[in-house]
Amino acid sequence: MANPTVITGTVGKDAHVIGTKILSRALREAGFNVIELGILTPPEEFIKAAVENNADAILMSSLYGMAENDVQGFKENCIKAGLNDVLLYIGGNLGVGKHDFRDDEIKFKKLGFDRVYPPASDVKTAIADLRADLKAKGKA
Amino acid sequence: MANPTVITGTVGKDAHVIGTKILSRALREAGFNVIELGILTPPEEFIKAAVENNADAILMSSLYGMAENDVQGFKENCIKAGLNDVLLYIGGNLGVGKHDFRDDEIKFKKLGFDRVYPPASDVKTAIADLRADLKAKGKA
Amino acid sequence: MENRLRNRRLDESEFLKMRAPFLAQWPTGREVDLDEAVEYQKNLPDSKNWHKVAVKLHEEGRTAIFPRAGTGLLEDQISLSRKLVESGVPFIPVTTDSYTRQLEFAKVDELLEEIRRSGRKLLNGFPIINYGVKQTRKIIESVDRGAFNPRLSLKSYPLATEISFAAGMTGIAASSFISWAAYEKNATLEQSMATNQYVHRLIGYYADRGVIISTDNHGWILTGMQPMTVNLATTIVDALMVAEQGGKSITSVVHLMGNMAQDLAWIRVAPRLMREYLDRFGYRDVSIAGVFAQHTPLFPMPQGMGGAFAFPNYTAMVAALGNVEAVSVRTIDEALGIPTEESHALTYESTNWLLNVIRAQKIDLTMKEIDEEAVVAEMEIRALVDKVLEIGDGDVIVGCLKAVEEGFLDSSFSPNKQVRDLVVGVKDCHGAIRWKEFGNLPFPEEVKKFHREKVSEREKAERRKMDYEVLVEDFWAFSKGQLIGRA
Amino acid sequence: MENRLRNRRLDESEFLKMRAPFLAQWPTGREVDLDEAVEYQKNLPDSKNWHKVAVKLHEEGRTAIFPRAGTGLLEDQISLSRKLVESGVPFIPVTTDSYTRQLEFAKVDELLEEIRRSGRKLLNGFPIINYGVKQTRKIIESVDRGAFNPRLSLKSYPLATEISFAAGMTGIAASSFISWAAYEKNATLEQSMATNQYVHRLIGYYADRGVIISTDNHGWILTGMQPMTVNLATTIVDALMVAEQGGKSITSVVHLMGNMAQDLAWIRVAPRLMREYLDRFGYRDVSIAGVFAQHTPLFPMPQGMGGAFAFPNYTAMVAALGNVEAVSVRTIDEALGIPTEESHALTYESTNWLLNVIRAQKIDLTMKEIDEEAVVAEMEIRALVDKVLEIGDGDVIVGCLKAVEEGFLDSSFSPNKQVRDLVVGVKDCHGAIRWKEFGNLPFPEEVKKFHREKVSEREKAERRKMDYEVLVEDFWAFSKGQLIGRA
Ligand code: B12
Ligand code: B12
Repeated sequence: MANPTVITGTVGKDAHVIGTKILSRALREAGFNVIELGILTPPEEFIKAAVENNADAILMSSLYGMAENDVQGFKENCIKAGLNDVLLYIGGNLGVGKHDFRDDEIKFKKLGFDRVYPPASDVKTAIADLRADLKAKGKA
Repeated sequence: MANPTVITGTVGKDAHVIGTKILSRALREAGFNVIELGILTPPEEFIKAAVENNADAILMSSLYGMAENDVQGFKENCIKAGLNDVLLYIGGNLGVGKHDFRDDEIKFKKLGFDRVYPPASDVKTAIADLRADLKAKGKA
Repeated sequence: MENRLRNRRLDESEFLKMRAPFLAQWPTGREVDLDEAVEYQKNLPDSKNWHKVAVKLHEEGRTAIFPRAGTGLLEDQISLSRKLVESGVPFIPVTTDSYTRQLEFAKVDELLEEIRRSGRKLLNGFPIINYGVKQTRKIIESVDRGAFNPRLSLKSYPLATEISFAAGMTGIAASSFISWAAYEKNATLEQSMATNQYVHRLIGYYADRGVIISTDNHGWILTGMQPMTVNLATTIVDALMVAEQGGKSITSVVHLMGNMAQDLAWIRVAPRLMREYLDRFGYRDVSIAGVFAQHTPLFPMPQGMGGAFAFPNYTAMVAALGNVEAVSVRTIDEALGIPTEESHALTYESTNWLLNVIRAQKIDLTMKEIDEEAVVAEMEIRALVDKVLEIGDGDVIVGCLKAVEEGFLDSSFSPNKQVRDLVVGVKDCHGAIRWKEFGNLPFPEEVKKFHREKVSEREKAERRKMDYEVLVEDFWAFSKGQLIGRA
Repeated sequence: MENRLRNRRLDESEFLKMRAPFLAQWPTGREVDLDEAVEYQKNLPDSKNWHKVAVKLHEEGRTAIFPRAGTGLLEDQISLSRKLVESGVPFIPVTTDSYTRQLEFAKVDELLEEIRRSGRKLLNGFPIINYGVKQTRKIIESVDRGAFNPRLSLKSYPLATEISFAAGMTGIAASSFISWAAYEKNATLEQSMATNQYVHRLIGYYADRGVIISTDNHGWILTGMQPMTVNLATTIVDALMVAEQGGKSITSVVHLMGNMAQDLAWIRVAPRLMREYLDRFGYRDVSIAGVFAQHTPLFPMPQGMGGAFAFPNYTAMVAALGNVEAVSVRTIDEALGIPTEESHALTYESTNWLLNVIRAQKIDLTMKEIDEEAVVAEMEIRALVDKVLEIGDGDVIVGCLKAVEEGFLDSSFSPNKQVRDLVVGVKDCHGAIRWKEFGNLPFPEEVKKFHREKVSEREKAERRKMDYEVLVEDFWAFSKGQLIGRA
C-alpha cells in the first residue's frame, strides 16, 4: 500500500507555526506523505488540498483560542467536497482562556472531528492513533 | 494614674522569642510597665507574675501551634488566683497547619481570652486595643 | 530589484496624503484628529508616557513588568488595566484580537454582539479599531498612571496606531520584522517595512510637535531557537528606520533564551551597539529609553503551579541581574490560555518581589562567560548589520530586503515563505544557544569555529548527534524543569 | 571555672556506661541494639546515606532540597516522606514535636490517642521516641531512597539519636549551639556541649565500625538579624567537637540573610575555613560532605501566593549560584502553619526547576562585592575562633564557655539567659547585614570601621538613625517584597 497522505496546517487567522512544523516533520519521518500548508490557512484550503492530493487525513492545528469559530461547518463542507472518508484531527489550544480540555473534546467531536488533542500533546501518540484509525479503515 | 503593668511571654513548650520580644519592647516604649517572662513559660508562671505584680493584662504569645492545649483551664486558674479583672490577650500562630484564623478566635475566646491576634499582626493595633480595653475598665 | 523602498524621511505633505485610505478602513478612523490628539497627549501626566516612565525607572535603578494582556470587551479591558496598575505594573499592553489583526471589523462587531449576548469568550484580544478613539480613551483615563502600548498585526498597524496614539497610548512595537517574521505567511518584508515607515512617520509627526512616543524594537522575532544576534541586528535596523522618520525614543528589547551568561551578554551588547549605529548615522538626539527583556516566546510552559511560578521568576531574576528597566514575563497560566486577571496579579506579585529584592542590591555581575558571550555576540551583530549596510549601499532598508533574499539574515522555523530557513540552533552543554547550521549568515570563521566547538562538546558529552530530535527536546526542556533537552 | 568540660575523646567504655540512663528514659530505649544497628546501617543503599548522597550531588554538580517536615502519626510521616521523595528530595527530615522535645512522653501517648480518636492535629512533629526503633524503621523502609535526619531538642538528643541511628537515619544536626541558642531559656551551653559530646561519640562509635553518619553543623542559630560570622565561627567549633569524638563527615551549613554578595561570600568562606581548622588540629580524615544553605529562619513570610513562591525561589536561586549541595527552603505555606504535603510538593517543584536550570549552567560568579564580603567575613570568623582557642588554651569547649560569658560570642534577640545580647545588626543600603553594635566581639578595628561606614551610609541615605524601629522594619522587609525595611 502507498504511504498515506495527510494535510497539515494552522487554521484560520492563527499564526502559531511551531506545533504544526514539528507535527509535519514527525509525520514525514514516520513515513507519511505530508502536504504542509503552514499558518493562516483558511478551512477551504484544507479541503482543496485534501481533494487535490486524495488525502487520508487532515491534521489541523489551532493555538490562538478561536478555532471553534474557524471550523464551523467544516465537516459538512468536507462531505460536500466528496471527502466522506477523510480523518479529521485537530489539536493545540482550542479555547480562549483557562478551560477544561474535556469540553473542547466534546465540542470539536460534535463539529465532526474524529480526534481532538490538548495543548502540548505528544505527537508520537497522535501518530499511533492515526495509524490505528487508518488501519481500522483498511488504509494502512 | 500609674503606668499599667502587663505580663508578656511565650506559653508552654514554645520557644519562639522574636514576637514576644518585639511586643515587649513596643509596650515599654508605649509607657507600659512590662514584666517579660520570655519563652517556655508555663501558664502558672504567667499567673504567678500577674499576682505578684498586680498586673492589668497578660499578653501571651504562641507560635508553635499547640497553644490550645497549653491554656486549657487558664482562665479558671486566673480566677482561682484572684485575677478576676486581668485582661487576657493571646497572639501568634495558634493552630497546627493551614487553618482559618476565625476559628482560632472563637476557640480562644471560649477559653476566656479577651482578644486573639492572628500571625504577624501589628503590635500598634494591639496596643491601641489594650489602651481602649483598659480605659473601658477605668484603668487608663 | 527596482524601485525599492528606501530609508528616507517621508515629506510631511506626502505622509498626510497617505493617511486617508487607512483612516477610511473603518468608520472610527474619522475620530482621529491629529491636532487634537497632540493636545490630548500633551496633557497626559508623565506617568502615562512610556519614555518618561522608562527613564524614571532607569534613574531609580528599578525593573518593572511589561505584561501581555488583552481582552474582548472595553469594560474587561478597563478592569484588567486597573488590576495591572494595582499590581505595580507601569506599562500596560492592549493586545488586539486576531480578527482585528486581519482587518475583519464586521466580523468583530458580530462577535462583540455575540459576546454581549452569550457571555462567551470569543475574542482573544481587544478590538481597538472597532472601539475607536473615544472609547479607547476610557481605558487610559480609567487609571491614574500607566503607559499604554497596543499589540498589533502588520495589516492593522496604520489605522490601529492612528487610533492608539490619538487615544493616548505612548509606546508601540513598531518593528518591520516582528509581524513579518512571526505572524505572517505571505506578506513580504517590503510591505512590512513600508507599513512601518508610515507608523514611524506618524511618531515623527507627534515628535515634531513635542510628543514623545517610544518604539519598543523587537526586531526579527524568532520562532525557532537560535542565537539572538539576527534578532538584535534587526533591532538596530528598526532603530535606524524609526530615527530616520523622526522618532526620538527607542526602547531596546532583548529576548532571552535561558542561559544567564548569554542572556546577560545580549542585554549588555544590544543597547551599546544600537547607540553606536544611531550615532554613526547622526541620530544623536534619539535616546534609548531603556532596555526591556523578555523570554523569547518560544517556550511552552509546565502546567504544574510550582513550575509555572518558577519560569517567570527565573525570567525576572535574569532581568534584574541584567539591570534592565522592564521585563515581560509569562504568567502562571501561560500554557493554559489567556491569563485571568488573578493570574496576572499573582504572577507580578511574585516577579516584583524578586525584581525589588534583587535590584535593591545594585548588583554588577562579572562572569568570564558573560564577557566571552558578549564578544561573540558583538562580532555577529556587527557582521550582520555591516553586511546589510554594505549590500544596501548604506541604506538599511535596501540592504535588509537583499539580505533576506540571500539568507544573510535568516531564521529557523519561520512561518513566512520569504525566509530561507537555512539556519539551525541547538543548546550547548551549559544551555547556551549555538548555531548548528549557519546557512548563509555572513559570520567570520572565528565565530563559526566557536559555535562548532560548543556543539561538538555537547555531542561528545551526550554521545549523540545534535539532530532534529534533540532540537525538539531542547525546545520542551523548560516545560520539564530543565535547561537542556534530555533524551 | 573548675572542672569544665573539655574537647577530649570519650573512652569507649566510659561512653557505653553513659548510655544506660538515656536509654531508660522511655521503654523504646530498650529496642536499641548497637551491634544490630550497625549491621542494619551497613545494609542501607547508598541513596539512604546522607554523606554519600551529598558527595554524589557534589560530583554531579547538583543542588537538592533539604526540607523541614514532620507530622504526628507514623502513617502520615510515611506518606509525607514518600511525597518528598517523589518530589525529588533526597534528604528527608523527621522533625519531632514539641512534647518529645521536652521528654513528655506520657503526654505524647495521650495526644496520639486523642489524634487517633478525633483526627485533630495536636502534634507539631513526629514523636520518634514514643514510636521507637522498629516503628521508625518503617519510615526509612517505606521509600527506596532518601537519607533521613531527625530534628530534635537538647533534652531529647541522646535517646532520640540512639533511636534514629538504630532506625537507619544517617544525618543529624548535632550542634551544641543550635538548641541552646534558639530553643532554650535556662539550659546552659555547658549542658548542651556535654549532651552533644555524647551524640558525637555515638556517631564516632558507628564510624569506628564503618558506618558514616554526617552532622549538619548549624552553629549558633541566630534569632536576631546580624552578620553570620558568629554563627559560622561556631560551626567550626561544632566541627572540631564532632571530629574529636570520631565523626568522619561534616555538612557545612550556611544560613543566608538575603544579600546575594554577602550570602555567596559566606557560602565560599565557611567550608574553606572549616577545612583549614580541621586540618590544623589534625583531623585530615574528616571530610566535609557538602555545603547546605538555608535562609536563616528569621524571616516571616508574605501570605500572598506570589510572594510565597518568590521567597523560596529566591533562596533557591542564591543557593544555586553558590553551587551548594543542598538548600532548605521555606514552603509556600510557611507563614500559615505546618505545610501540607501538597505545599511541600508545589514548593519543591518550583525550587527544583530553578536549581536544575541554574546548576546546568555551571556558573562561577565573580563580583567584587563577593570578594569584599569574603575578606570581612574571614577576618571576623578568624578573630572569633582564634579568640575562643586563645582563651580556651587550645580547647574549643573551654574557650566557648568563657567566650559566651564574656560576650566574645554573642547574638541579639536571644531567648537564652546566658547570652549577653549586647550586639545589634541592621541592613545597609544594599541590604547586606552589618553590625551596628559590636558588644564585646573581638574584631579588629578595620572590620569595625567597615561596618560603621556602611551603617552611616544608610543613615545618610535615609536621613534617619538606625534605631529599633528600623530593625523591626528590616525584619519584616521580605514579607513586604522588599530587601530593606522602609518606613
Ligand atoms: C510561541 C507563541 C507565540 C508566538 C508564535 C510564533 C509562531 N509564529 O509560531 C507569537 C509571539 C508570534 C505568538 C502570537 C500570538 N499568540 Co501565542 N503563544 C506562543 C506560546 C508561548 C507557545 C506556542 C508554541 O509554539 N508551543 C510549542 C509547540 C511545539 O506546541 P504546540 O503548538 O502546542 O504543538 C504541539 C502539540 O500541541 C501538538 N499539536 C499541535 N497541533 C496539533 C494538531 C494535531 C492534529 C495534533 C495531533 C497535535 C498537534 O504537537 C505539537 C508538538 O508537540 C503559547 C503559550 C504556551 N506556552 O503554550 C502562546 C499562546 C498559544 N498564544 C496565545 C495568543 C493569544 C497569541 C496572540 C493572539 C496574542 C499574543 N498573546 O501575542 C498572538 C496570535 C497571533 C496569531 N495571529 O495567531 C495564547 C492562546 C490563548 C488561548 N488559546 O486562550 C497562548 C496560549 C498564550 C497565552 N496564554 O495567552 N504566540
Ligand atoms: C523563626 C522561627 C523559628 C525559630 C525560632 C527562633 C526563636 N527562638 O524565636 C526556630 C528555628 C528556632 C523555630 C523553631 C520551631 N518552629 Co518555628 N518558625 C519561625 C518562623 C520562620 C518565624 C517566627 C517569627 O519569629 N516571626 C516573626 C515575629 C516578629 O512574628 P510573630 O511571632 O508572629 O509576632 C508578631 C505578631 O504575631 C505579634 N504577636 C505575637 N505574639 C503576640 C501576642 C499578643 C498578645 C499580641 C497582641 C501580638 C502578638 O507581634 C509580633 C510582632 O509583630 C515561623 C514561620 C513564619 N514565617 O511565621 C516558624 C513557625 C512559627 N515555627 C513552627 C514550628 C512548627 C517550629 C518547630 C516546632 C519545628 C520547626 N519547624 O523547626 C520549632 C519549635 C521549637 C519550640 N520549642 O517552639 C511553625 C508553627 C506551625 C504551626 N503553628 O502550625 C511555623 C509557622 C513554621 C511552619 N510553617 O512550620 N522556629
